Amino acid sequence: GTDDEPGAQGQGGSGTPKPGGTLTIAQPAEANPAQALNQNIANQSWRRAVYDCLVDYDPERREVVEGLATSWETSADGRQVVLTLREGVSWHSGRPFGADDVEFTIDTAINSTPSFQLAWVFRNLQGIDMSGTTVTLDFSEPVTSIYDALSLMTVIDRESHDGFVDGTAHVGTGPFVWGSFAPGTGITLRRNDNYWRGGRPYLDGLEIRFITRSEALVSAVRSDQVDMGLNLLPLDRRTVEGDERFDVVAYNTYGAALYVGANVEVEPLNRKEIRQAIHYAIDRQRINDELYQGQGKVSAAPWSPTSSGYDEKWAQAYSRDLDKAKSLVAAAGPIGEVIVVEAGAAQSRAAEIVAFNLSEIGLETDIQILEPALITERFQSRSFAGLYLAFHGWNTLSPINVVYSAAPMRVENNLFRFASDEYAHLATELATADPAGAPAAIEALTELILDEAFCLDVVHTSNNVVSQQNVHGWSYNVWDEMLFADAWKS
Amino acid sequence: MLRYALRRIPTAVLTCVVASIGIFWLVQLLPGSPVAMVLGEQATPESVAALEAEAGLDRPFVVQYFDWIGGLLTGDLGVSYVSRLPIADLVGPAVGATLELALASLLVTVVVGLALGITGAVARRRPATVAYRLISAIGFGVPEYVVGVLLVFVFAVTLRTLPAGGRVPLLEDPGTGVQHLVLPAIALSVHSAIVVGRFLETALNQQMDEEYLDTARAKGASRRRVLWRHALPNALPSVVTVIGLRIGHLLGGVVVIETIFAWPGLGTVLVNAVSSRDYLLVQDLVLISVAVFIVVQVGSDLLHAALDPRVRLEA
Amino acid sequence: MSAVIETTEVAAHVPQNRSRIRSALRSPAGMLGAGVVIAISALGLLAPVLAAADPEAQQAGASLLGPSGDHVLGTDEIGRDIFARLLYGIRQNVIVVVLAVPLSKAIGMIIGLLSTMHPRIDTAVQRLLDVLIAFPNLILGACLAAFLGAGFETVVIVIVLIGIPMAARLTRTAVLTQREREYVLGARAVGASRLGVLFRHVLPNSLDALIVNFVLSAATAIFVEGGLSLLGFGIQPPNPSLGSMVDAGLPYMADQPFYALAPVAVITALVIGLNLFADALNRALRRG
Amino acid sequence: MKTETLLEVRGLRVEFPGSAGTVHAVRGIDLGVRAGERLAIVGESGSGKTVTARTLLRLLPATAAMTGQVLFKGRDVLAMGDSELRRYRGGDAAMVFQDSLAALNPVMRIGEQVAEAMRVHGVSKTAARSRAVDMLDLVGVPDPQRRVDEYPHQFSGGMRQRVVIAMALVNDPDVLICDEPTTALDVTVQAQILEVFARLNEQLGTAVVLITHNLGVVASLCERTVVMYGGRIAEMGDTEQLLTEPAHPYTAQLLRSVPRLGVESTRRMHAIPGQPPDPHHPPQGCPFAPRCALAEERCAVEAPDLTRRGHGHVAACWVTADRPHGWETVSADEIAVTARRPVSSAERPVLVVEDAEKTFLPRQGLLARRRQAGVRALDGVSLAIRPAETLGLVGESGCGKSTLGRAVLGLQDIDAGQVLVAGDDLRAARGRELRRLRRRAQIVFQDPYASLNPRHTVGALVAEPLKIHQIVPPDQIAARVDQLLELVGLNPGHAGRLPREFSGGQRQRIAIARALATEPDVVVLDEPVSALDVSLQAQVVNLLRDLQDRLGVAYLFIAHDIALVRYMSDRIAVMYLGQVVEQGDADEVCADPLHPYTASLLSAVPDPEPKARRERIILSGDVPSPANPPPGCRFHTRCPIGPMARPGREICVTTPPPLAEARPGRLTACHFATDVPGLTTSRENTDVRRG
Ligand SMILES: Nc1ncnc2c1ncn2[C@@H]1O[C@H](COP(=O)(O)OP(=O)(O)OP(=O)(O)O)[C@@H](O)[C@H]1O
Ligand SMILES: Nc1ncnc2c1ncn2[C@@H]1O[C@H](COP(=O)(O)OP(=O)(O)OP(=O)(O)O)[C@@H](O)[C@H]1O
Ligand SMILES: [Mg+2]
Ligand SMILES: [Mg+2]
Repeated sequence: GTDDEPGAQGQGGSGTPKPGGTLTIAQPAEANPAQALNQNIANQSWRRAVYDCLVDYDPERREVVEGLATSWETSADGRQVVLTLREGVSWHSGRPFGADDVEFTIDTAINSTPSFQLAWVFRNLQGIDMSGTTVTLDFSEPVTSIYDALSLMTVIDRESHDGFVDGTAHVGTGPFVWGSFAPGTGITLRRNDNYWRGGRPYLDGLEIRFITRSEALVSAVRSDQVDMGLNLLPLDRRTVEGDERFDVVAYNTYGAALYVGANVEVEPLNRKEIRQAIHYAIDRQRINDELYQGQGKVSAAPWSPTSSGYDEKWAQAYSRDLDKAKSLVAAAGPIGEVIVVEAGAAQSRAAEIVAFNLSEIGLETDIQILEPALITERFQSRSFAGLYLAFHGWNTLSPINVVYSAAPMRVENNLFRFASDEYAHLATELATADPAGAPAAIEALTELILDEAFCLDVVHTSNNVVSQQNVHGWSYNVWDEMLFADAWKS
Repeated sequence: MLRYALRRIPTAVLTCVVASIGIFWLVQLLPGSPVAMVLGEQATPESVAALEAEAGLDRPFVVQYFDWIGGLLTGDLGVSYVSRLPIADLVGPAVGATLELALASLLVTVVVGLALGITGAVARRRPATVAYRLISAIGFGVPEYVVGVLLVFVFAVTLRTLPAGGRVPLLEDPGTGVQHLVLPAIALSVHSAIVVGRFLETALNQQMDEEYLDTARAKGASRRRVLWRHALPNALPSVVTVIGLRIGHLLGGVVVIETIFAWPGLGTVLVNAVSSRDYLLVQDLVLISVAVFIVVQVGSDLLHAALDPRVRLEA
Repeated sequence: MSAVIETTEVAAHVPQNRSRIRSALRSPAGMLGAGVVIAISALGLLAPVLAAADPEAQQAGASLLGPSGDHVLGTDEIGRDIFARLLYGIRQNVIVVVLAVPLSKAIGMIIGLLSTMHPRIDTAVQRLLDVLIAFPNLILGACLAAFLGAGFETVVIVIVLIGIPMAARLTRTAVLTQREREYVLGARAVGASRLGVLFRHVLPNSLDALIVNFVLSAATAIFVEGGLSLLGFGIQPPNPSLGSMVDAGLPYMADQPFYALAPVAVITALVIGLNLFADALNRALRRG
Repeated sequence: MKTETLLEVRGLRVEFPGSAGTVHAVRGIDLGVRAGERLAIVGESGSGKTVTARTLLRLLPATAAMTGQVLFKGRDVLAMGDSELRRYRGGDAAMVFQDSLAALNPVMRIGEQVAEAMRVHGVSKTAARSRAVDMLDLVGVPDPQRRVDEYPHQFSGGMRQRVVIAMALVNDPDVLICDEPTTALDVTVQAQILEVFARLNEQLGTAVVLITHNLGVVASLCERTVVMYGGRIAEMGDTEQLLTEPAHPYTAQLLRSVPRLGVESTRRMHAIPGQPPDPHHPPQGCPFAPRCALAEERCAVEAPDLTRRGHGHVAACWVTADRPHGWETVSADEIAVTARRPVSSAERPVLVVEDAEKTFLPRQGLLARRRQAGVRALDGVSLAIRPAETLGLVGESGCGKSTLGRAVLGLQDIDAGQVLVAGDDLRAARGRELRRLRRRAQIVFQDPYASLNPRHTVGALVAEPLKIHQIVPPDQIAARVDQLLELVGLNPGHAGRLPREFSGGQRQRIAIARALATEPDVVVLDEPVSALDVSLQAQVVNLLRDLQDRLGVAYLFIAHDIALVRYMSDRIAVMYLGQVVEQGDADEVCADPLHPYTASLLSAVPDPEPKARRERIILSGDVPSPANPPPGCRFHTRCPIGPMARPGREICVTTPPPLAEARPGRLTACHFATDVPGLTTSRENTDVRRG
């Protein structure tokens, strides 16, 4: 591999890679092979082991790098994107990879239910031209940020599409071949001997186990049953951090954002002052310190350091100011209602801190821990009873993707029923802005989001991975998905 | 004996049927659709309806019920609403894991329980009695999950002598398999073993006051013979019933212990199914556990009858 | 009159111990058991008085502190006083027990009584109870959590349901055996009505077994609450309960062992106490 | 002459320490058992018989503290090591327990249990089994080859007791200790078992120590008798001498209180006042002193030792030692009060039962295909009781006596027939009417421990019927309760106490007071004294008769003991398998039975008159199962004059005999009633005085 390939600066120290061996990985979530179209935490460990994307995005250098496409080009008017495909790539089934596979993938992204997360990018797609290894996408309007979508969208095999949809067959072009999936137990993947990157992968296979209880997961690592443990809780991370037998990696993507949304149609959250007061009252630093062991970054704005929207000053917005919060409450006029704070079980402690913070400025709260089913229902009907705490993973995206796709805060039909002409207008501005105008557009948009305070972030946390010291060369991408092509065990 | 079995089994089948109707009816009572969860955030009334139709949920209650039961009887557990995998595939691998754990704990329960019970009944005013009382009083009060957590803390985290969780199938690698099995099996059976022990002790002590033991002694039978040939065979039938009930309890306990020890068994599948509201899967799993419980009860009743001629012959 | 009566016998006046509970309390084990249970329950009920700290109050920067003068058992991960939460947790469990167990026993008793009305009803009721018994406790809990959602109500319903079959069976057996007892026949012979016999004679004498079962059910209730909490189907935050504290405290075993161990100790003590008391009661009742 | 002393007990004391104080069960006894002899130990409940017997095999619970010696052929049983003790037990000395059901291991085959007795003494399996079969045959278990493979619950009580005896004798022990081996059995079966003892004692020469409280059994079986009282030996000697010339006041009084067929039924029964001593606090003097009419000052101070009263006859009494003759009259005077015998009138009956039928159906399973046969507890029973009359009801266990008693009160539904209380149909009555009728008939049950609600005070128990029937205004209830308690001889001051604070006899009085509270016309007495010792039994029986005199109440008196029934009753009805087989004047029926069953019952009663050894009619076999009664005459399977004994009497097998008047006032259900008197002529020594 060359230097510009992702994962070149892999984790776990350096040395001369040694082929062979199976890497055993424990993850707390049960994988969900039927939901492989989109990135999600359950499939983080294996999706990119089986599938490749057209391009990748290097978070360090903030630039697009090669994937199945070796070059990419956007026309001057922004309405045409030309991709040159890598040659000599074949599917795990042995069929050669070609331009029609790209067409099929994009079709699927647009049309499937549930749809591809960033499908909006293709809303103006007019046609796909294929000639040899070149694919040309024609749009009716200029596109920006298509590379977010291209680096997230795995290229899928049309022949095995039915299996892809129900999760029974996964045929990709990636370094590992789908082996077996045992619900409740794990996944096994074996080496793709015909991987297009010669000599890769080093490993003979991956074995992924689901260990849902975090204590059990940590002790599986500590008792050497597994080589790696994924998605450690911050606390569990601390218990292995001090142990020199292990390497601990905290992703620098800070790809999981805890947010607080407020249904703007509910009293008293329909008053902007109250929403602002709430965010001034929330002790973000404390939440970070106590719940995430200080490993996250506090931020009210929804941009993580890897996002093009990131700016330090926004991260500092709404730093805790009880006086200001109180005066805002006072200015908002009398409040009769108790504010309902809703959250899923995993966010219950955060909800408790938020509720406590609100009590400090004289707001009464009622915590409701929502069942998954109820959350789904709330999502569907966009009917949160008041505040809602949850995680989103949109913060590493380009801002434009957030305002068009992220359910909590997209311009249309967001979860918290916030809508304004100005918001829509600023979003369009950003969508059509040229690279030079983009920063200003982002700034305006961010200011509005912060001011309206209908959905702001609290902490951006990073994914923690622990591994035995003999694990080297693995890496992760901007979407927090793991890359094992260069991984090896010593 | 056969007549006894013939009388006992229809009742058991009836119980299973009533339980299945109950479970099925509960799901029907639910507000909303069981498939809504699957579609998640992007559900629309149309997509829900489509998926319901696909899953056959739009048919009349009775048809659905018989379809479900008919499927179960032919070994077709249906397809999970959530993962869209055949439930048999989800449940299949877990059955072995749970069976392994359950049998191991049953073994511990029976062996330790009988040993404790006999010690308790035989030991008098010796350190053994004191130790026995202490173990039984404390062990009786400690829930299995507490035992589980403490075992992990001591053996896996602090001493690092045994793995904290996960499973290596016993048949694949007996050595490692046993290491993985020890802690969960112990955690799961401590309480049951003590219950069985206490019960046996009481039953034995009751027998000890019975006159037929005096008869045996009057014949010149040794103390050992009195215990093993007379008291124990009489105490055992009722203990068999208790062990049967403990197996039922064990089915419940398995759920927590599997969660704590990351044991990929039915309990784990059940907990996941509940969290993801995979109703059909929950329905199947609960009915399976109920059926297993009932089969165990019938088994223990039959064994009881086999051990006790009064029941066997009077039926 | 007295001429025809030869007897002058006067029985030794046995001390009156009408209350079997009192006589159970006389045994050391019973006393210890009841003492532990009462002391712990009192701690819970007096939580508002005893807890120096507000169980909900969070102290910034005081996450996972060890025991100290300020915090007897230290603090939890968001700076709340564990001791205060423990007391309120006990209170929560006491509430669960006090709500669920009597309800469960009352329903069980009514069902048991119904069963004794007619053999047909009996058969039907027994089969239904068989079904209920066939659900292992935690599986019943999980099943109901799937259908009703996790939380306080579910915990209470599960405990109520779990307790019904035993209470019903005990009531049924007791009533059936008591009904055949000669003193009941005697009461009928002197003309007492069906209900009169039931309430004046049968029920009071049937209660014995039920009392023991009541105490044991309280232990089971605590047991089950913990199990459901560990599976995530228990009482939901922010309310502390013993089980949810164990669940929450488990990850912090290394840093703040009291977080999980204190509720574990209380659960254990309560269950042992209840069992000891039940044992003593049982013995006292058998002595009669 | 058998003189070799096999077992010798020296200075034996047994105590049971307990939380409520130490029980002094046996307080220093000396006795010897000679080879081959039949020795009886008698005494009332709690006198220490069982404890003594068990000590002979060292079979007491570990808590027992034993002092003294039990020498078997010179070896001290109490000091034996484990293996020696095991060889002794079952090998040299064996034991038969009272309750044969409890004494057999319910889950072990009969044959194995008998064989085990030999196996533990080293006999091989096959040898043990074949000897077990022989032994079962010897004790009279029919078809032993087949029955060795059955379980105890498949045997009847009498057969089980034979098994226990076989098991005890299988190693040919020198001494057999039997603790009330016949108490739980019907008289007819008791007679069979006693016969077995006598036969085996003669055939095998085994010494038998027989513990009993039945003096009749003693008289019919044993050569020597030990009388125990309060943990001590009161008197010991040759049975005949002891029973005819008792040297201890207790023995004398005991003998008098036993109901006998020959006793004048117009006299009050003799009752020993008071109750046995409290084993927690045994008196320091003579234990019988508090109840003894002869007691002097020194009796309460110092316990008398056994002193010689004749050849091999000893007794422990200060008074009779000083006054060997003439002391009996003192007590005899005391009991000379005669009671008026109520005269039966031709009045309208207060209670009529006509053709009562009751079948108990077994509980039907959910899917039972065919109906199983029910137990025919009552099969066309008719009888009538006139005011102030006592009708006695006797019959073997399970023949339907209690069922009838309960049916009379409406406590037991019957399937067919009529019950008329004071002329009104009880079965048709509902509501108020039923309550009114209920008031007219009351019941006293057998078990004084089970028949009173343990949670209610005596006052509340007696007041309950008063309240229900509003017999007296509420403000007078307390006064009426006091009156009733006084009526039955209880201290009204004890109304606030609970039943458990009273002795069995006292409780039975409470039950009687309660039954009388409604001022009934008829009281059903369902074995009211069976659970009581003879001495207390007499007290209650006297009370019942006094109350009848005073109140004019009629009784339906149910009992096993035909002698007692005769004493209590004006008329007797004899039941067999749900049917009345004979009915008539009490004395006439006993003197001159007209049904072979009655005759057998009467002849089976062991009489404590040593000279009354008479030819017995020993019925073979057990009562057939009431679920499957024999066809024709139900008694034909056991009848001494039926087809089993006299071939050709096929009518008994095919046709049920009707209950018909054989003589004026005498009903019998027998095809050959005329043959019956011939059966009983051999009872030459039984002197039945007619009233
Ligand atoms: N195991 C024991 N523990 C305490 N007390 C006992 C025990 N066995 C017997 N006793 C007491 O010893 C005394 C004598 O009892 P024992 O059984 O010998 O009387 P018994 O003459 O056989 O009476 P019965 O005719 O009722 O059988 C009684 O007061 C009894 O309560
Ligand atoms: N409630 C019942 N259910 C079934 N069978 C019964 C019931 N009560 C009595 N029997 C049966 O009916 C028959 C007659 O019983 P009952 O009690 O009237 O006899 P008994 O003459 O009073 O006997 P005992 O002398 O033993 O008291 C017996 O075979 C008995 O087993
Ligand atoms: Mg006795
Ligand atoms: Mg009877």
